[in-house]
Amino acid sequence: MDLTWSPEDEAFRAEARAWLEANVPRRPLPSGDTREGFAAHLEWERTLFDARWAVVSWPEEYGGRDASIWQWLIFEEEYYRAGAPQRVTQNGIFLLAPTVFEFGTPEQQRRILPRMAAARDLWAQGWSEPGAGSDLAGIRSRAVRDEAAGGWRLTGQKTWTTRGAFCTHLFGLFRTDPEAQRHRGLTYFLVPLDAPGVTVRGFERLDGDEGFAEVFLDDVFVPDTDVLGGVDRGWSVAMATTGSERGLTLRSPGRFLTAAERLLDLARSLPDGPGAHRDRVVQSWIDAQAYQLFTLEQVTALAEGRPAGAESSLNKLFWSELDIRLHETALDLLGPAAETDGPWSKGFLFSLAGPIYAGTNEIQRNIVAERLLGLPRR
Amino acid sequence: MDLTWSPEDEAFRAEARAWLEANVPRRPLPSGDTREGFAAHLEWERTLFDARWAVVSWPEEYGGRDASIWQWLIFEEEYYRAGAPQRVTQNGIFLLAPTVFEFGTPEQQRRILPRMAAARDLWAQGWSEPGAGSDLAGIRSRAVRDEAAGGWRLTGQKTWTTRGAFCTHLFGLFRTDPEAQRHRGLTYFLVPLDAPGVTVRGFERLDGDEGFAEVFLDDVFVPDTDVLGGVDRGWSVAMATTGSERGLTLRSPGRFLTAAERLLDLARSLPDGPGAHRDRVVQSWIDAQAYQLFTLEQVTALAEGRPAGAESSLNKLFWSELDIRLHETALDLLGPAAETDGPWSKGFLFSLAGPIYAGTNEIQRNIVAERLLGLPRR
Amino acid sequence: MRFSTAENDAALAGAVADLLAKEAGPEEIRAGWPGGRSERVDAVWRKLAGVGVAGTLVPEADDGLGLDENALPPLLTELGRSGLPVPAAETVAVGAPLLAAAGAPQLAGVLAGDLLLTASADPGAPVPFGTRADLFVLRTGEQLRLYGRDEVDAEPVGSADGSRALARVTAPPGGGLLLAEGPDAVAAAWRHGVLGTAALLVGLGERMVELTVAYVAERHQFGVPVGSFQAVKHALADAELAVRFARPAVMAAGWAQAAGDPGAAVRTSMAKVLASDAARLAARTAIQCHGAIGYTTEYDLHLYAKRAWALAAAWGGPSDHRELIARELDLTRVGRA
Amino acid sequence: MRFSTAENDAALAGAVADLLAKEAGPEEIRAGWPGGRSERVDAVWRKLAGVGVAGTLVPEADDGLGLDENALPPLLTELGRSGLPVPAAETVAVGAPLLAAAGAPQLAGVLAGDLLLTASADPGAPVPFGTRADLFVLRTGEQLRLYGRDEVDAEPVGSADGSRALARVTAPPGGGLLLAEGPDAVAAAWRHGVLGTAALLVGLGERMVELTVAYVAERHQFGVPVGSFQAVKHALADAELAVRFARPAVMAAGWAQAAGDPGAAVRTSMAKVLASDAARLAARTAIQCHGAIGYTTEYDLHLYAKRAWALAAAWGGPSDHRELIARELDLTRVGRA
Repeated sequence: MDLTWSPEDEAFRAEARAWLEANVPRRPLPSGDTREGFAAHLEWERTLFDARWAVVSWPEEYGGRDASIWQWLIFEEEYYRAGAPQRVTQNGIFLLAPTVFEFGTPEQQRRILPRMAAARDLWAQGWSEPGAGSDLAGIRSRAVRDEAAGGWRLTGQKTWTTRGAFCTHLFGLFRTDPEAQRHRGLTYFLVPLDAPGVTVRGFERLDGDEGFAEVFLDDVFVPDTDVLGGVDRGWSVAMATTGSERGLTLRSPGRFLTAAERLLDLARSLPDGPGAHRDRVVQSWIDAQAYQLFTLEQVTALAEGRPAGAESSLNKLFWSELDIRLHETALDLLGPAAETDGPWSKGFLFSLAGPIYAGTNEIQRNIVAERLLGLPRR
Repeated sequence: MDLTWSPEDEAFRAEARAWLEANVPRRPLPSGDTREGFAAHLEWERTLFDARWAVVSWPEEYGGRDASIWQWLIFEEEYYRAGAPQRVTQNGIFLLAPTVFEFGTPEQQRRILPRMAAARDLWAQGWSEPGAGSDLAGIRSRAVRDEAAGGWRLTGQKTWTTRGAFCTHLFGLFRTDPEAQRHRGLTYFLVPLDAPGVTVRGFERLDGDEGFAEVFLDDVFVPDTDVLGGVDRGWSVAMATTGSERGLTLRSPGRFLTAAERLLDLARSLPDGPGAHRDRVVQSWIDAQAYQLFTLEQVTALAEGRPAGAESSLNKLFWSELDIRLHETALDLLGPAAETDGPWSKGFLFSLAGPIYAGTNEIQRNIVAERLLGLPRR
Repeated sequence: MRFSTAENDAALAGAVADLLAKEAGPEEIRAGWPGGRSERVDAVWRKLAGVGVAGTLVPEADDGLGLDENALPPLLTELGRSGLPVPAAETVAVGAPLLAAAGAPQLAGVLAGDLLLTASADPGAPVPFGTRADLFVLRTGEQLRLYGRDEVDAEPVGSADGSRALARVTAPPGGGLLLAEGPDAVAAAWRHGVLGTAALLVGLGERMVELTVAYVAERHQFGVPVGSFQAVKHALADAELAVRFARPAVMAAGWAQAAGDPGAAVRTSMAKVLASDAARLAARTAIQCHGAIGYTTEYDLHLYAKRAWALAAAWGGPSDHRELIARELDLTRVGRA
Repeated sequence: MRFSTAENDAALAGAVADLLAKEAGPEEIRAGWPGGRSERVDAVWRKLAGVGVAGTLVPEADDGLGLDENALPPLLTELGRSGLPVPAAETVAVGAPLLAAAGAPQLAGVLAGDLLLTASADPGAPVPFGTRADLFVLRTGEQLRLYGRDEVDAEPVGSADGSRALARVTAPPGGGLLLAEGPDAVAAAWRHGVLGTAALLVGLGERMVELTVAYVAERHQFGVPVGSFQAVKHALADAELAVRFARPAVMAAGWAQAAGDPGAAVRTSMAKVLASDAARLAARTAIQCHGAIGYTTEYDLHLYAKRAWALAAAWGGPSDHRELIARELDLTRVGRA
């Protein structure tokens, strides 16, 4: 056990902190899930990229710093601590990129990753369909072979596409073998949203932002070079990505450590203090710390070559429920003032999505029970 | 809406209160789930019976007072308020008797009910078997026809028989048609525990009392006159009884109102008051009140001829979880002192059985979801 | 002893339920949001006034229905379940009876549904329907006073539930019309507001459970209805349990107020605690069981959930009311850390 | 940064786990109950002493293993999961290092497992293993003193966990041997006790989840394994989640104590909160998922559950430790009702 940082890591932290202090916009940007806010966020993404903070853990050739996973954690801590803007590029960087690194051809990696890091291509995820939410195997959007043109013709509908109305590209699964059952016969495609036949319609989330879109595809041509990881192999390719969506890369401890500090500030700022909610305030802080410690143990295991596997379901369950409890506590501290629009109210609404997306918490509990505990599947 | 009691009901309450104040033993009896405590409780049962308080809602000819269901509720409130002893006859009076009233022949009623009320016959329930807990349909104990002797020969094993080691009789289900599937082919039998072939072995519950027994039956003869409700009709006959086990008759509000008052007394008695647990103390009190109000609404419906049905599952869920929360709160108030043996510690252990017996709370939630809300069975 | 709604009260609630089922569709319940056509809400409110809703607690001599507080739980539960964005508790439970008692001339317009009346007992807090109301019952010190729109300054304030039309309202302290005075009158009006809000929350809770049951019975995943999964069943059973136990507590609070029972304050607080917690649990469960669609504004669920969150915190949140009960139960006697 | 048990510490815990797997069967863990053959427990304790357990924190110069507090979490987690009724936290974490530091002559007997040593930092509270211990570390004011059995009066007190052998112990204030003095020394001993107990609770939680997983995979109802019901799966997943998140918090508390980190007190309290709540949840879940058999004393589960309830409340319950953290976080500054 050694919970101190090396001098190199401390130096990295100091550099990140100094840069963020100098560069994070003084006033919060408008929400990145609105049209004008998205533009402001794009500008910030390019500032990050120019200073090589956009993708710290990536190789230098793609715009990264070859930072270790520890340094990635440190950067995230500092990023949230500085109150820096939401990452509107995150679905590309955190969900698609790991898959491109693992399954992409060298040509795909060179073509996709630098533009993604620079926020020139903006990637939206196309997992869900009206009939296929948590059950990805129910996907019905299909891709038909166009041998002559050397590619595929995609038709169908994707929904709950985060920031889909503002993005330039979509990644998602399509059924290439109509005869195959459920998980089989799916292929992972990369689709430019300006391709002929694509229609994108934005719609509102619970918190009032136009954060979702439906994407309609009508006979959209995609060349073979935009198949990721092989035809009919989409399920296993996608699973690698959902693993990283659930796990570390989606919700770093820094986010909750910062939220817990804000909760403490709120409680201290009230004339009567936290009152009857004091235990809940303390517990939220404890849980944020516990999440960090659990993550440090996990990262140690990863760094030493022991893969996390189904344990990422534990992360997802813990952070998503912590996030809701923490915001509920804040709203109770605020009392009737909670109703008036504000960051806590907005954050609460956002937190409610946590147990739903990236595999509902019901599914995560199934995974914990079946894969970690070994209970029978039925 | 009228939440006041009629003069007759108030007079009934005054009579009950006065009698209980004069007659309830000054010191608590030893636990009725131990051998010596059971004897002391039997004496109390006979005192109750002699004063016609043993079965207030039964007809006078069986030792009751023909009291209304409202008066039964009042009596229960006063009974708990007075700190009167646990009713060791309750499995007979509250579980078997309603079935005898509904399905018994006049001969059975005359033979069984007065002796039950007088605590001369002591009835144990024989539902569970080692392989059949919440799933009564899994019962394997069997009854084979003995035409010559005019009865049945019972063989098998019953378990979790409350106070079985101290009782004189058992009621339970046995499989009379070995070909029939699951719920079919079961018959409801009444079995004297001193019959040849019966062996009873007591064993300890979590709280250390010998409150359970296993009952082994080896070719035990039971005459036709001890079949309740008809051969192969045991399932529907038993369901009537489990309904009353779950519902009102098992846990009257008086029990929780008294427990909540004791919790308030405990909280007030502490040098620093309830401290961080104050909200939980208040909530326990609120929930006990809520349970009473829910019950009053239900009893109004019953009194006006609208049957409760699956709603009794709501009662069971609410009181069993309230009971645990209330005791947990008390133990937290006591802090390390909770560990030393005492009524709260014992009550906590007892409360943990609430969500298990009389149909687990998992099953009750299924019933609420499927029968009250109409969700699909799967 | 009879724990059951009287025929009169049930008949009013039934008539209102029928009217709302016909008149308050998704378009009406969305029309109260900023930019929406709020005149559609006003039209429904006027029809409800036609049934006598606004005058429920107003004496018959003043053209009201002359009912007592027993009528509020069933009536406001129906208004809550409809989701219609109107100042139901503020008008029916709080404002109209005060105007009647004070002989305020504006009463007729309120009873007809022509004048929109709101109320707030929490000085300084944003006033619901403050941007839309014609009349304001506001508390200053131990007085309740009535102001017209022209007499106050109403600055709009955002709310998660946009149809609450919140405003920060400032009124001249001595101005307006004195409606009632003294701690007892203020406390009685407060209890009316709490009771009405608790009943609205029960209705919201019921509606969210119903919407969710219908959705999960229909929606299929993994080849079966989502509602056939035990996790979904149990979550909904728990929400149903909470709502079903809140309901009689709200009825009992109505009775205690009508009967002048000495326990009325505690019963009312208890009703608000149970109804607030039940509606919050129902909202959380409904959103989770719906999955992604529950997280969008195109689907109706969010209208009920946001209302529930707002009302759970209004007229005293659950912990405020537990605090009040703790005082009554003599649990705050001793100091503690 | 490396969040992983060092080889030395892991080796000790592994050796102890192997020994307990062989030596601490159901008979041994029941032998500590009143009327049981407690000499069977003593025999296992002596074997553990042979591996060096009692001297984990005792310097090598004093015949101990010379390890630091990083060794406590893995070691005491194993002792906790075994269910063996021994004063593990009291001897290994609290008592033995104090005896070593004070040069107490009884140390050798403790390290050999011949003298049973217990400790209590809570004057007046019942002392665990008070009816069985040969040596008592007791706090009076800001002093920690060592008493022999002859020097104290130990009156047995009942406990839900009969093998805790509780006694109310009175000792002559000035008597015995002074082991340590001053608020820092008392606080350090307290933190050792809290840490050790938290680790025991993690082990108990793990064991209860394992027992339950095995049972529900085996037990059939309604024609399928009970463990295939989603309600059972999800309840166990939640218990597992709580236990898994408590574990690293306990490890971090051990590290903070060993490193002399200024956050050691908060980290230790945090570990106790998480471990206590996790063990309680595991106990509740285990009993519920077992059904009736979990509610009997013939089956082993109750041994672990009762220990968990006792230890969750010992060395400060969760709300005591949240209170301590609240002070550190400056949340108790202002007065409140």
